[in-house]
Amino acid sequence: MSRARGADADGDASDPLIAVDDVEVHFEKEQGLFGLFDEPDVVQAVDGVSVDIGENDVLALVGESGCGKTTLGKTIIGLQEPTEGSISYRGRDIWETKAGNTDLSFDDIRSSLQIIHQDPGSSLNPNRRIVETLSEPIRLTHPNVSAGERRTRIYSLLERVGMTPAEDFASRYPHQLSGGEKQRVALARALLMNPDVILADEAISALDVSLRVEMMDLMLDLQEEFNTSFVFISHDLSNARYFAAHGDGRIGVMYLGNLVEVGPPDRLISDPQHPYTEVLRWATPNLALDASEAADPPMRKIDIPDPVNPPSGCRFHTRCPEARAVCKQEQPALRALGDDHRAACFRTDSDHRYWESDPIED
Amino acid sequence: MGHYYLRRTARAFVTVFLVTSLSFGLIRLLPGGPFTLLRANLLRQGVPASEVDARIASLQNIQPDAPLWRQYLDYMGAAAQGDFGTSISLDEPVAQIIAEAVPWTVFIVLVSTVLIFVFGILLGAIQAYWEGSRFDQLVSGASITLMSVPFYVVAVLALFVFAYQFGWFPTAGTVGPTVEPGLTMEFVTSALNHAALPIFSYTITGIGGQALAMRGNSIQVLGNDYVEVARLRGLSDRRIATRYVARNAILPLYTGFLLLLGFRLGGTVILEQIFSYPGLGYYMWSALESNDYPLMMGTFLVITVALVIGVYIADLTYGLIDPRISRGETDAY
Amino acid sequence: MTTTSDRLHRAGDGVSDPILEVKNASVTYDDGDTYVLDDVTFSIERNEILGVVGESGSGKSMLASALLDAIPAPGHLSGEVLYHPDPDTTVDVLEFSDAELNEFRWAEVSMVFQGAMSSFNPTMKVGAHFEDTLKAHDRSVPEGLEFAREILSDLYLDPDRVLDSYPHELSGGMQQRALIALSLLLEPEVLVMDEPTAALDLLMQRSILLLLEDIKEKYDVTMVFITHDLPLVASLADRMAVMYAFELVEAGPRDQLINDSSHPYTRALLNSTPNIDAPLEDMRPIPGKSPAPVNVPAGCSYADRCPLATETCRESDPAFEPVEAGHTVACHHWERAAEAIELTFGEAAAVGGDAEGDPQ
Amino acid sequence: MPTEAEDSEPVSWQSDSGVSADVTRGERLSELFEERVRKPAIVAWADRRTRVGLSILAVYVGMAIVAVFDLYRAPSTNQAPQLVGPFESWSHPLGTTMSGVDLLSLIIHSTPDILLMIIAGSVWATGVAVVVGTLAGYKGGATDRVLMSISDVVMAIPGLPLVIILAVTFNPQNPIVLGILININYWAGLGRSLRSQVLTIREDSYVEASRTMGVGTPRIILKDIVPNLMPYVTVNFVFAARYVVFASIGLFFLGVLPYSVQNWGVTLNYAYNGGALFTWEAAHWLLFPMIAIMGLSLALILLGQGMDRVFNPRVRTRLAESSESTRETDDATEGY
Amino acid sequence: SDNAGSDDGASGDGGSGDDSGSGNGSSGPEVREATMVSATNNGVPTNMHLNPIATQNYDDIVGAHVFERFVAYNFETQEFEMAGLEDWSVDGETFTLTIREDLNWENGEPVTARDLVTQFQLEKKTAGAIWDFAESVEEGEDEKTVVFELTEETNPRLLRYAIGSQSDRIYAYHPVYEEFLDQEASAVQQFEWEDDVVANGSFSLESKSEQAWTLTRNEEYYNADNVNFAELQILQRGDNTALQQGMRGGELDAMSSMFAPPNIAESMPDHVQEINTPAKWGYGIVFNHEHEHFGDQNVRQAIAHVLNRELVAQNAGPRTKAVPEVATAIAVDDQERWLGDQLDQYETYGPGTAQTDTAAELLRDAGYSKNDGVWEDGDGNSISAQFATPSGWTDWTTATDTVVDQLNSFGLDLEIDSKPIGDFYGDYVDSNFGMGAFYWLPGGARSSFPFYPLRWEMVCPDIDGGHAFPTGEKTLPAIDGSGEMTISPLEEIREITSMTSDEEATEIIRRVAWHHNQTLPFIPVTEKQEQTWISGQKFNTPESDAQVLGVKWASQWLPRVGEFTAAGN
Ligand SMILES: Nc1ncnc2c1ncn2[C@@H]1O[C@H](COP(=O)(O)OP(=O)(O)OP(=O)(O)O)[C@@H](O)[C@H]1O
Ligand SMILES: Nc1ncnc2c1ncn2[C@@H]1O[C@H](COP(=O)(O)OP(=O)(O)OP(=O)(O)O)[C@@H](O)[C@H]1O
Ligand SMILES: [Mg+2]
Ligand SMILES: [Mg+2]
Repeated sequence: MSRARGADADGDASDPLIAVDDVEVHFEKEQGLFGLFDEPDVVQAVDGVSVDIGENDVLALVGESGCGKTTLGKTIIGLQEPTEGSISYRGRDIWETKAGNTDLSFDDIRSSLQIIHQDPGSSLNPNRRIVETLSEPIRLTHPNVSAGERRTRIYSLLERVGMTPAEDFASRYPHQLSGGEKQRVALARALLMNPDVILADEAISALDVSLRVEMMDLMLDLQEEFNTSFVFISHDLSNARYFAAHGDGRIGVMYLGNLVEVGPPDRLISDPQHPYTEVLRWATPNLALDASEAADPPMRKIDIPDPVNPPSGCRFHTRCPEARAVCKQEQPALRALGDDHRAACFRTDSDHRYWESDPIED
Repeated sequence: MGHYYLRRTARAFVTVFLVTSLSFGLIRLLPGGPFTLLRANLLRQGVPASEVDARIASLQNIQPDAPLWRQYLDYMGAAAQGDFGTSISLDEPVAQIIAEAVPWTVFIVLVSTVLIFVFGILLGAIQAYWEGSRFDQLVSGASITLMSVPFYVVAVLALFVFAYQFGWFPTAGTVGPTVEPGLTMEFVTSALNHAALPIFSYTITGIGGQALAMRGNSIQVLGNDYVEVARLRGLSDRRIATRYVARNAILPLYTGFLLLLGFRLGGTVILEQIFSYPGLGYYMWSALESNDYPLMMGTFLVITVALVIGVYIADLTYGLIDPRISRGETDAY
Repeated sequence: MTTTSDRLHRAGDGVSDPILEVKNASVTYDDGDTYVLDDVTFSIERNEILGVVGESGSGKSMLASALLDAIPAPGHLSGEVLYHPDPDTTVDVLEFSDAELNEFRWAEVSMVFQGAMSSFNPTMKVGAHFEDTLKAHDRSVPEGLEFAREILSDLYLDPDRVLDSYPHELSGGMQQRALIALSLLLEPEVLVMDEPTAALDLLMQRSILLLLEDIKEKYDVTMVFITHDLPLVASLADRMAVMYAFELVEAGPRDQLINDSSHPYTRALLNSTPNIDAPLEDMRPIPGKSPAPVNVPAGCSYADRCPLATETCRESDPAFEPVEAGHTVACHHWERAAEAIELTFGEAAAVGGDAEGDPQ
Repeated sequence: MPTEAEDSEPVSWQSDSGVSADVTRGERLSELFEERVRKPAIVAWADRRTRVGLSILAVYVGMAIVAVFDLYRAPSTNQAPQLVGPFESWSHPLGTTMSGVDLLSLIIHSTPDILLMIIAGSVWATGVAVVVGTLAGYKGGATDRVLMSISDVVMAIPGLPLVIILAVTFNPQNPIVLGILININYWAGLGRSLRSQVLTIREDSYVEASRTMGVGTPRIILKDIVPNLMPYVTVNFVFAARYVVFASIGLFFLGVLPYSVQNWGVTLNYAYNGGALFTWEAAHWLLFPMIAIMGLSLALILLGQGMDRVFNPRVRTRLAESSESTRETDDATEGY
Repeated sequence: SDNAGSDDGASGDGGSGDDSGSGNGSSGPEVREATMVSATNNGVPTNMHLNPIATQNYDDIVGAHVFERFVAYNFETQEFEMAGLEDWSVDGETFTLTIREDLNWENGEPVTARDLVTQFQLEKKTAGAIWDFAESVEEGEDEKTVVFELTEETNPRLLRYAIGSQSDRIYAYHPVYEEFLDQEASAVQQFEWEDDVVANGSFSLESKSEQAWTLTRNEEYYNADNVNFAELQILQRGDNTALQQGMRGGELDAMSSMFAPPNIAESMPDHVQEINTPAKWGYGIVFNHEHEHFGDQNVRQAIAHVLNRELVAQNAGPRTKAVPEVATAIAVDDQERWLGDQLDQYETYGPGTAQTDTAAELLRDAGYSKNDGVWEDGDGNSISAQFATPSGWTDWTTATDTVVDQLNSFGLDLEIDSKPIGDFYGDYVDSNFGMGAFYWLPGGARSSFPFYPLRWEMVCPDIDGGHAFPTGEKTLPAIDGSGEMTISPLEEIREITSMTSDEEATEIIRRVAWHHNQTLPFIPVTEKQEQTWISGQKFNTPESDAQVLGVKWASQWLPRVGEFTAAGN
């Protein structure tokens, strides 16, 4: 499996499939009752994130609710315009292209980047039969295909995602499908666009535990078959691990808009470098009973701070058990730790003045 | 995006401004211009045609020959000061006529709307509580039937039966002829007595719709977890019914309340005519009959402003009533 | 079917001092045509944490509601729910009058619902919910609120802020904890929690789980924790029960149930659960679908999906059989289950130094 | 592991099952009929309210047809003796008015114009509302602000008085114009609530998915948004129609609206002034137009209550395919 | 309880039994505590006033009780009866009025020549009718005589009708009106006399509210002895139906003018008496004489032939609508008197038949032909128009329906256009119409003198001549059918003003009437009988054939002549 990253890139393929460069997404909030003359509240949903995605790559994003996973994911596939920084698709800036400033047509990019949503209930139009929903991408990508041909393709793909008899399923309405089946249809719809990247935003979280593995396996199979990359969002580290490991990709850990650690799943889980990754690891239930025997949480506070006024310095310092005075002032950058593993914590740098700093007392 | 309340206030003003401009425009569109009837009246009284124009000018202080923009500015300026000109047919300041008429209309509209609300909600809530019961079916049937009766039909019939046949209620007017205005028992009873039938006509035809809406809302709320939880917490049925179900079922109706208010304000044109009840609608109608355009536009404007104010107040208060609606979120009305 | 309970002897389920006992509880809809809880019998030990797992729609919420005799209309609950306020007293919850039931609920057994977001009246401040509850049970409001503050603080919440907020002003995790505080307000003996953390992200779930453990110690309460997330309860529960298709299929001490489960379904479930330490290759889904309430097949309801299923399974309903002390299972072939379905996370468990190890 | 991508089409389009997916034109048409006509009809008919409502409405449509094709004599003065009572004579079943007009013919020949008027009025109101609501809701930004400001203003103008002034100003005689006039500002409130619904639907994942696929805005609005508004729109279509009935007849009754042809409101006015209210021998003159009005409005209300189900695919499939064995997933079992 | 009648719908029940104690202020009959209740639909009383010379909002029904009239015309006897005047005489170029000796204002001051001179001088500014003939007015030799200098010797009929036709009132209390003498006309026309109204009629103004006028018996009135009840209340009612219901239900004791179709009239209780007097006014059809089709005399005649006017009358109220025998501008009762033996020479146009054949022939002669059931002119334009009718006048709408039905079934293409009164007048004034409903007689006592209606139909001041009737010289067939005659109708009719004898005038009237009969400026359809109502429930009323009922309006006239008195217990 080729990963269009770094050294093994050749000639014209030197550009990664998607390059996220120092991206920042800030949302302005509606003003409050007496806030007329104040600065508007700004939600810093994503802040200073850089990451590349190659061909046939997998990036699994994990993190707490509200930490900006969805926002980053949507930014990656060009659904959300970054307030700062740039996103390029094969070397062309997506938003410049959209504005018509590059040689590429935006339609090509558009169809190359697709999404599967978390909520199977709302991801399909309740008023359209499955076959109608699935006709749409074919109509868009292959306008000349006849109706009969369209159906053939749809049926075969439905069978491919495990929905047999295809004809029966195709003629149903979404409410006649189970959650897992809806998710399969959503996947089929994305695949019909023949995309380069699919954003799977918590695509399995709403499914029953016993169905999750099945769905992930299906996505992974199709990743190989269709040659697509996945940005896989999950708040569950074990799912992320499963998906990233099988897809030979990376896990990215997000905290309050920052990417705090990226790396191959096994490394990241067996040897987490960021204290927050450890927290996530702690929080992930484990059937190995001793490991799961409730230990004290490796953090000082339960609640996540408000993304409107994120803490200064390292954003995790308010909860970090290892935090020291310097963490309040300085924001650590992602540091390469070899082998694609990067983390944003002073503790990875044995020379940092962190080690001289005083621990924080609450 | 600015302050919600300020924005809302600005919107109310802009609305009034635009409607005023619209009314100015409409006057100019009136067939034959605004002076036709007056001219005809004077002629019928034998005033020589040569004198009629001068007479109109002296009667009404209107300069029909000024350029349009000038007329517009004058009109808007005067309207801003509450001066809607002089009624042609009644030869009195429109503002004065309206000032006397407004309280009555507001009284009828408010009281009937509140009654509709209260009774509709009660009925609907009981129906929802006993969903599917004989009572529920009966009231639903009655509601639908009542909804299909126009209020003016009820008004005509009520006037005939209760006022003329039985003589229980007066047949016209706002208070008895000999009653002095003031906060006396006599005045209040007389006013209520006179308003009873108009209010009745509005109320009886409005309750049905409200009850159905309330019923639907309540059934929906009853299905919510928090009601079940409240029951598990051992709260009394009464507490649950009022604080947990009714309140949450009523809130969405609040916006409907505004629409009701609007429809009802407009409907007074018909209602007050039937009951010879000299409120805004009555004067609007009589102005219409006599092409009295200052009075017509004056009443039109005031009805509009009354509605704008009602909606405005409701918008501002909705946030207080429903904690979920923080500023800016209201799509009230 | 009724025979099952007879064969289940008190000693078999390892409960010596039950606080609640459920006997032959069934819940039916459509005038008895649709079973959504099918003849369930089990007991809850005083002061334990019982974890109940099962996939979505398996009847977990029905079971929870049954404990409070609060099956949503038009459902009908039959059987017995026995409550033992102390080891020598027994009352049947289903025989309660309305007034008794009102007093029993929340004061003796309280419940945390699936989805805290919808358990609070959106137009009432959180504090008012506490006051309402206190008044409804004729408790002193100031004292009650004082107690509420204490619980809230124990749950890492700022009591003043929470009590003075409308539900929508709190984050999901905060609402959930406030709801737990509300459920503890009257110092109940038993706390039934139906997926109390399902809508939260893992970090919060885990944090709350930890808090619950402390709470249980501090307030001396018996807990029934219902979830579809097996690993989650595993870390908390003393004993666990597994539900499948409206029936209880296996119950036992937590360690036994995880490491030595005897029902094929439990084993498959364990294997299908993504687990952070398990080898990736061996995670596999359970094929097939669980039956809908209308057509529960005769015989073992898991037979259609079970690799061990035989004719017997399809024809007769398996009875509960004791595996070990306190560990019972409803399967005709439980003895073969262990070898037929290998537990895949075992390696890691072994690495973790589990003394009992894998039976194979 | 990577599959060699022989061409840009990595999907094998060959159906494994060999199911023939060919569809002929005829099949598509019959499918369309099935979807758009037969099933909605079945659903509509399954509801008692709709059934009754439709039946009553059918009577009115029947009357309109009779009038349009002149199957029953046209009303004219002195076509019969004056004030014949109802059910007294077979040639004038509902009796006659004081000028000897056959009441039945009056009522029948008033129907086409009234139906035209209410259709025009409600098509106008809902049509404008849908366009405004979806545009504002979907486009957002300046479009939204402009459209919503306009509808705020329009909504603040009380309907009847405005209608009266416009009617006096423009003196419309055409029933279509009149219908539109009466609902001249009805669209505003409806448009606003449609907008907020569109705002919610717009956030639904399937709309985002369509956008991600690059489906054009018009198509998204047409296929993804409008169909989901339909239940609400139909209900309001019917309410708008009812409003036209109430308002127009009230205004005709009062004599505010200019008229050139017969109308129940005008008949009501004549009857009222002709003393039908308090003389028994003329009571039928007042009664039958009233019944006509209330019947029509009852039909509309019943339809409004029953119609939203027609557009609900859940109900539609349940009722229309109750024989077919489809696996129905209940809400409760869908995830958690 | 209060004795305000309108409040509880039954008047005077509180005090009607109290027949002693009151009236102690002056001698005379015992005055009962009774209240006579009547009503108007002129407008809300608080908006109305009692200055009869004002342009607007004078409530004439109330004024009629408060101010004494000069004279009263009795339609039964066709004579004037003296009221506020004792005598009126014409002598060459002077016209002398003598005020009743005992006519006083309510404060006891006598009504003097000075008051009347003030009144007439103010009316000069507003072009009062008498000033068509008079040059100046002065006080006569004593304080009770008023003398007009005329511009020329004038037909005495015209003079009498000028002040007696519309029941004109004596109202100008000098101290109040004096100030307007040297002001513009508009000053007095805008004056709203609401406070301290000084009455000289049978009742004084007590108060008014939004709902009603309250009048009390004027003790200073010379005929006060005839009035034995203390109060008169005039309620305000919105529409005709309300009035009918009030009369029917016993709320009202009298209504001076109230239209009620036969079924309603019949449904009135027995004690309610309907009094009919000719209105000299009624439903007609007016044409725009500049219209391409209706300007054509043949078309108008054809229309007149087609109409079955008796059917119209029958639909609109058979008992109160009379159909003129001959279609010309002379009221029904007066035609025989003025046209005499020539009456049957005039064209009747078939009042009770639809003479479609004649009509068709007329149209063909004028170049029209019938195509697809519709008459078209040579250019293929059908005879089509909107038929204007005022939306509020209910008997008129019925008439219009009938007329339009008849004409359409003959083959015209008319559409009813019902409009609020204001627009209705407006369109006529602006000549913005083809044909429509309009009254064909000006109304009032004077209409019985054909000079008035004949002239009125040609100039039609009410619509500012908007019907554009050409009044120049015309050639017509002679009346007796032998040859032709030329006539300038307007000029000829004007000559009547200076003719002192009816004989001379009759000649002209017949010629002009013939002109109208042929050219049809209007088509007279029906003439209305006024309906006045009195109730004997609480009052003593005259026999239904009493001559006194011939004075309009009985409800106002009867109390002052003692024919409407509160009954005993
Ligand atoms: N359109 C928006 N306008 C304003 N704020 C937004 C918007 N979208 C997201 N946010 C805010 O940005 C932050 C990050 O949101 P995001 O949806 O990316 O989080 P997430 O990691 O996907 O969370 P979850 O796990 O709950 O889906 C949140 O605080 C959210 O409230
Ligand atoms: N009112 C009802 N009428 C009929 N069946 C019902 C009703 N409520 C629930 N059920 C059915 O009862 C069964 C058990 O429901 P229950 O809510 O106990 O499941 P659960 O295990 O809690 O699932 P989840 O994990 O989704 O909460 C389901 O199949 C559901 O469809
Ligand atoms: Mg998200
Ligand atoms: Mg549940």
